Parts: sequence; C-alpha cells; structure tokens
Amino acid sequence: MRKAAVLGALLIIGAMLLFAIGKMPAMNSRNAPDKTHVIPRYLEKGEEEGGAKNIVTGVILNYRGYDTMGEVTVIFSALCAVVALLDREKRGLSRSSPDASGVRSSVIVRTVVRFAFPVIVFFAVAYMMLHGEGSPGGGFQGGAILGASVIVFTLAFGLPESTRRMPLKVRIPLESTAIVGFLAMGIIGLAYGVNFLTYLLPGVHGAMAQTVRNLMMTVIEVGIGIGGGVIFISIVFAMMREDKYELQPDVPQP
Amino acid sequence: MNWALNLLLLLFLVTTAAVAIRLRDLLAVAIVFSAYSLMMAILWTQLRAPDLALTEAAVGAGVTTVLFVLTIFKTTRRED
Amino acid sequence: MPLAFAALCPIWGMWRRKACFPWSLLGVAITSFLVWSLIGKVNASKVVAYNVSGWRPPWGIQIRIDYMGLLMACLITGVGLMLLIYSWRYIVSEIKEERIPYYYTLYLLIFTAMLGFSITSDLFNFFVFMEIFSITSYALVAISGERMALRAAFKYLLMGAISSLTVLFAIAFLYSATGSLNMLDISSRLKSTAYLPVASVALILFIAAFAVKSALFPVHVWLPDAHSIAPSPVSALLSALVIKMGVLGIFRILFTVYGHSFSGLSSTWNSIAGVVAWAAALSIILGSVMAIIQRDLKIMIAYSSVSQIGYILLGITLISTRGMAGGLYNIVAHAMGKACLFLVAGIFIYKHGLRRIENLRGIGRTMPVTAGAFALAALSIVGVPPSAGFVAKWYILWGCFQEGQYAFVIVVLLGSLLSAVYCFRVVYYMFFTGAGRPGVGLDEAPFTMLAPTAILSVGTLFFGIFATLLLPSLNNAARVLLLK
Amino acid sequence: MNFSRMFHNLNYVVSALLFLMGLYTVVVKPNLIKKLIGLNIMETSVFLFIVSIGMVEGGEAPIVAEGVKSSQMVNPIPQALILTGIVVAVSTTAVALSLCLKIHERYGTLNAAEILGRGEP
Repeated sequence: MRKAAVLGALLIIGAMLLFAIGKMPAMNSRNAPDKTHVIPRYLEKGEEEGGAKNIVTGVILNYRGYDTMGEVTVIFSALCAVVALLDREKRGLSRSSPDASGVRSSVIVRTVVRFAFPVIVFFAVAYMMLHGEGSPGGGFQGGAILGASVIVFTLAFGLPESTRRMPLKVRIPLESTAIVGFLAMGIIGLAYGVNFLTYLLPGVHGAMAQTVRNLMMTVIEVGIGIGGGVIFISIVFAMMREDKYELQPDVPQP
Repeated sequence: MNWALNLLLLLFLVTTAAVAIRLRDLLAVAIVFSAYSLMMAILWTQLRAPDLALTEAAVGAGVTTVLFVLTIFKTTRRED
Repeated sequence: MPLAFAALCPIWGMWRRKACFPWSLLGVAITSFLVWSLIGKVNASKVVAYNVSGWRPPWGIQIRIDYMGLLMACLITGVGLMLLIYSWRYIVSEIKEERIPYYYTLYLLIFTAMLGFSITSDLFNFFVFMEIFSITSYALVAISGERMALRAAFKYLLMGAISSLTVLFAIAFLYSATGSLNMLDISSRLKSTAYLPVASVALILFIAAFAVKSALFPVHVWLPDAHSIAPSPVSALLSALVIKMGVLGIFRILFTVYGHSFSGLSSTWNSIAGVVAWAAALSIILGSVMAIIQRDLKIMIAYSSVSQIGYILLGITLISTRGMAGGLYNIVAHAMGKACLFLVAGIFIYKHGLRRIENLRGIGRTMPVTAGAFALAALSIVGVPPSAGFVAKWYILWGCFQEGQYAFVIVVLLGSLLSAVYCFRVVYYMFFTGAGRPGVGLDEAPFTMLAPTAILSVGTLFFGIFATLLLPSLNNAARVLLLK
Repeated sequence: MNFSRMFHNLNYVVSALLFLMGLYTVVVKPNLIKKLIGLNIMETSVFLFIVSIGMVEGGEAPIVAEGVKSSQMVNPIPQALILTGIVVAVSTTAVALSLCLKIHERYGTLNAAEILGRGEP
C-alpha cells in the first residue's frame, strides 16, 4: 500500500522530469543558451583574465571564487558537525592501548605502504596542487588524494600510529588553512582597494601582475589542498575512533 | 564523444545502481557503489570533464567508500 | 561598498577554541554593527550591490542587498546576537564540555551562511549557502547526543538533503534554459527564452524543495521533532531564522527570479502561488490544532511555528500589497516572538527540568519576568492588538479582503482563535493555577539568559506599537515587487 | 512525447531515472545506510545531469592548449559547479554516517522502523 503510493508519486515526478527533458535544448547542441550567453567570454579570455590554462580552475578560483570559498566552508562545517557528534579521538590513547583500531596488517602490506606513501604525497602536492592551473586537477583533488594516502597509511599501521604522527595539535590549525587562505588573499585585495578576491591588483602591471596573481591563486590552491586533506583525515579518524569509554547498552528503556 | 561507449557506460551505471539498491549485504553495497562512482568518473572523462573525473574518483570512489565501509564495520553488515 | 563584504569577513575565522564565547560574541557583534550600518545606504539607494572578485554579474558573483535581504540580515543579526548571549550559560547544561567549542563554531557558521543566503544574487551561491546552514543545523539538532535528538536529526537530514538536491536539479534546468546563474539576469532572459516549459518545471521543483525547508503543511513532518528536541537556543535559532530561509527561498524564486505578471509563465505562476497559499492555509489550521493537543511545551511551540509559517506564506502569496506587507511583517513578529517562547521554555528546562505544560502551575509567581516574557510573546503569536503579531495579521486580513479571498479570511481568524487556545492555556497554568512553590521568593534564571528573553519579548511589543517604523518601507517593497 | 529527442538526450533521461531510483531507495528502504546510498545515487545523478548540459558535440576539455580553438571547448561552468557539488555531497554523507554511528550506539539497530518503534524514552 505504502509502496504503491510511493511508486505513484515517483511516476508523477518522473513524468514531470521527462516532460521538461523533452523540452530542453538538445544535448551537445552548440546553440543552447548556456553556450551562447556567458561562456564565450570565459573560453576566449579565460586564460588571460582567469589566470589559468585550465579554464575550470580559472572559473573556480577567479570568476566564481566566492562559491569556492563557500565550498571549503561546507566541508569545514561538515568536519565541525562530525566532531561535534563523535568527539575527537582522545589524546594519549595511542600510548595506553596497543592497537585501538584492531587492525594489524601483514608485513608486505606495511612495507608497500611505507614506500608508496611518500610517492602519493608527492604526487598530490606537486602534481595536483601546484600544477592544477595547466592540467586537470587542483587543490581539492590534491587534498583528497593526500587524505586518501593517510587513510591507507592508517589502515596499514593502525589508528594510534597515525594519530601519533599527525597529532591533534597539528591538525586543528591546518584544518582551517583553506578558509584562512581565501580570507587572507581576499583581504590583500581589499587592502589594495579592489573588491574581495580580486587578484589583479591596481598599481601592479605587466608580468609582475601575472606573477602576483599566480602566486595568490597558488596560495589558495595549496590552502584548499592541505585544508581539505586534513579535514578528510580528521573525519576518518573521528569515525575510526574506538569509543569504548562511553558505549552504552543498546537496550531501550522500557 | 563516442555514442556506443556513452550508451554502455549509462547502462552500467543503471545496472550498478540497481544492484546496489537490491543487494542486502551492506558491505557489498558499498563496494558496488564505489564501482558506480568509478563508472561515473569514466563517463565524465567522456564528457570532457577531466577535473571532475579526478575528483569523483578520489572523493566518490575513494573517501565516500572508506566512510561507508568504516561505518558498516562499526555497526552492522546485514540489512535487516 | 566593501562594507557589504566586510560584513561577512570577520566571522569566518572565529573558531578558535580558547575563549570561544567572547570571541564569537565579538564576531557576531561586529557583523551586526556592519549590517546595521548598511540600513541607511540601502534606504538611500534601494539596493547595494557588490561584485565579488570584481566581475560584473553574468560573469561573476554579485552580492545584492535589497529590502528583503536587508530585512532578513537585520533580523538574523539581531536575534542571532540575543541567542548567542543566551547560549553562554544554557548550553553548559545540555552539551558535553568538549563539544562546546564546536557548538560556537557551528553557530557562527550557520549565522554566516544565513547572512550569505539572504544577500546573494547568484543561484548557485544560494545553493552553497543553503547547504552550509543545512549541514550545520543537522549537527546542531543532534549535538546533545540524546536518542531522540539523533533520530530527529537523521529525519531532518534526509528531508533536507532531498530538498537541497531538488533545488540543484531545478537550478540545472534553469541554467540549461537561460545559460545564466545570476538571478536578475535569469529573470530578464526568461522573458525571451524558447524553453518556457523547462522553466516552469524548474519553478515547481524549486517551490516543492523550499516548501520542505520552510516546513509547509504536507512536508512539515521533520519540524516538530527537530525543533523540540534540539537545545533551546538552537530551537529558537531554527524556528526563528532557519525556516525563514525556506520562506526567503520561495520569495526569491517567486519574485526575484520569476516575477509576478510574467508574460509567458503567468498561468503557471499563478496556479503555483495558489497552491502555496492553500498549503499555507492548511498549515495554519493543522499546525494550531496539533499545537493544542500537545502536552510538551516545546513540541507545542514547534507546531505553532508550522502555523505561523503558514501565515507568512499566505501573506506573501496573496499577491496583494497589504498581504505581502503583512507576511513580511509576520517574519519579524514571528522571529522575535518564537525565539522568545523557546528561550522561556529553555529557562524552565534549565532551572527546573520542566517540559510538561501541566507542571508549570503557578510558575508565574516565582519567575515573574520569565513568565511575563512568555505572555508578551504569546500575545504577539496570537495577534492581540498592541503587538507586532497583530499588525502582521491585520495586514494579512486586509490583503485577503482586498483580493476577495473570503475563505482565507476565515482561515486567518480561525487560526488566531486556535492559537489563542493553546497560548492562553499555558499562560493560564502559569499565572492562575496552583499555589506557587513552597519556599517562595523570586527564583529567576541568570541575567545573561533573562535579558535576551526579555529584550525579545519587549521587541514584539515595540514593533507592534511603533509599526510605522517598518511598515511604509515594507509597503513600498511590496508595491515594487507586485508591479514589476 | 518525442522519442527520438528522448534518445538524443539520453544522458538526461538516465540521470532522471537514477534520481528516481535514489529517491525510491531513500523513501522505501528501512536501513539507514541503504537510504544514504540512495541519497548518494541521487546526488551523482544530478551531477551527471548538469555536466551533460555543458557537453558539446566533438568538444574538447576546457584547457587551453596548442591547436584547440576556444569554440571547440565544452562549457566549463557546470564542471566548476559540480566540483563544489561533489564536496557538498561528501560533506552531507560524512555527517549522515556519523549520525548513523551514533544512532547505532544508542539504539543498537539501523532499521528505521525499529528506531521509530523504540523512540519514546
């Protein structure tokens, strides 16, 4: 009965969506409104104005930089939400309990991870974050890979080892680098009397202006990368944490 | 864009999604979902969005799956 | 001009753990000051616009503070400040100690996101801010970690996430039909688009999604749980401000993006406005009825929010200047009144652990200020003459007569009657029954909790008596919107 | 409805289908984790939809390089939007999963019906 009602509702929604899709501009068409209105300028001048060969990067950091600031705020608030629910791992836990995560992988896995780890980190930082303006990839992708590498490390060596290497003291300031990077670069713009998050500063011309802009965008990219990566790591740590000390019986009260 | 490849990928997408919905072993669901994300990443390279493909592969197939698997380990594997 | 952005700036970084409360108080206070300093500017020039990154609208993101945005921003900063002060003493009793820094961080984030949401003029930016305040509000609901809170938060999360996705889907439709993301640009391009059916489906999706966010009748089910279970300042925040964001969303979509008397879509527009109006009318009645049968004070207040949101949306969708002004006025009235009611409920929980209405017997004798604040705010919710709620309801009624919608006249009056029943029942218990507690004497809450409550309740009275402060500009705004 | 047009817009149709499948899962399946999988399917389907809007026949990735004319590139805006969208999706998922962990700790189950049944304290 309930299923039937749900299916009926879905049918109605589906019919509505299909109706709209049938009336939409055909896919791949060059004349659809979205390709004729705003885009040509991005594509033609994107490299020169946006400051990146990869126009997506230009759009993200420059034309729509404010959105990206919102994006890093989203993930920052997700982190706050997760730790507000689950609490951070306890300090000193690594010493007292031998292996809180309960996972101890084989020597082979650990050796492979030990060698692969620096390579992945190097790839993430060098290729993704710094090189993002000319090829696919950027700060956030780099950060995600960075985070993933630490997660792999954790799976191989256990949570205590990881938390010992990346203690809370280090992570907490790093988590906000993404937002701080945006703010700092925005305030530099404001100090020069232009709008927030503008990278071309008045009074700086020619090649110098390009350099300054690239520098500012790189700072933001690296900020996003480190911030995003560390946030992922912290979320995973919070979820892996063994919270034996407050485990309550599951039995519902009568 | 290659039409046949596109079609194939779309079919795969729908199939993996359907399998993910039908399966009752949650761990398997998480793995199938990660395959679904990878399909999506490949589809995005076909749609000329390499940035997105990278992100989806790293975040969708990587981080999200790790989060799901962690949760499943700490809770329950069976869908009851 | 840079002020408009500077208004957002200071709060981002305010997360440090040490001395969280003064630090976040400072952030909120500075922001409030900046927002209020904009009032004169907006009044002088109707709208203050600021291009982030220095790109003009169709290319970059523009922040645009119009009357509506300013109204919301002032409300958010004003009520937000009060709630923050209240939180200081209160949350210690409901939240584990190590979570308190994150409470303040989340509070600042939600505060920032709501401000950004009210003043942006870019659709995708709109979505991003909506996600920030949604995610933070799920967490704030669950932050106490109680069983019921977790359940309520999960339900809220599912409904909220689905509605967010629907918004994104609608944005995609609109983008494919117009090729733009700026609201005003979309609005002008819609007039000549060849893809009107796409735009109308997008309109339906938008309205459905924001109806969930604002807890309109058929999709209000998450609200009573989430709002009654959260810690009281959070309940107040959610009820007073966050659901207004859903209203603001409906408002923006209906008027800023699509626009009244819009040539190609006017029939769709009108029928959707009609549907929203009827859903709002149902919300008014059912919300009140549900409030009457509740025995838990906070759940009762939460259901009353459903009915008050109905008033606001009914006013907005009446398509008459009076009704619109009334609806907007009710946003102010309800924000202050409802925040005050939740804070009072919070004080009862803080001092005595009382949630049930029957247990409040005679509490008016030992806590006269608290109970008095409750009575004042309740008067406003019901709509008794010198209060802000009265002005709002009067204008909505006037709007109904203007449009000849006599069915809605009955709904508005009946709704007031029903809300009188549930409000005065509580007032009656507090003042006119029971012999008071033994041990007598005054037994009020700490000053930092009492002061915000009292200020908010006096505020409802103030805006009732001095309604002329706001009404002319609201009337103007309504006239501009409806003749567009 | 025009079916050849539907076929031409196949990506759109499939994303609508996935959206509905996800919605069905969220509404009908009792298990909370299953619901979240459904939510993620919905999310990716919307992303697919938006990216498909930006596609151009024979288009090139929007990266300036030798021999690629700007008129051949696909639309970069949807890609930029979806990058943000993916982050939002993973954030929501993370919050939801930590809620799941807490719920399991408190209720001992992830079945929505059982949780509702055991609700009242």
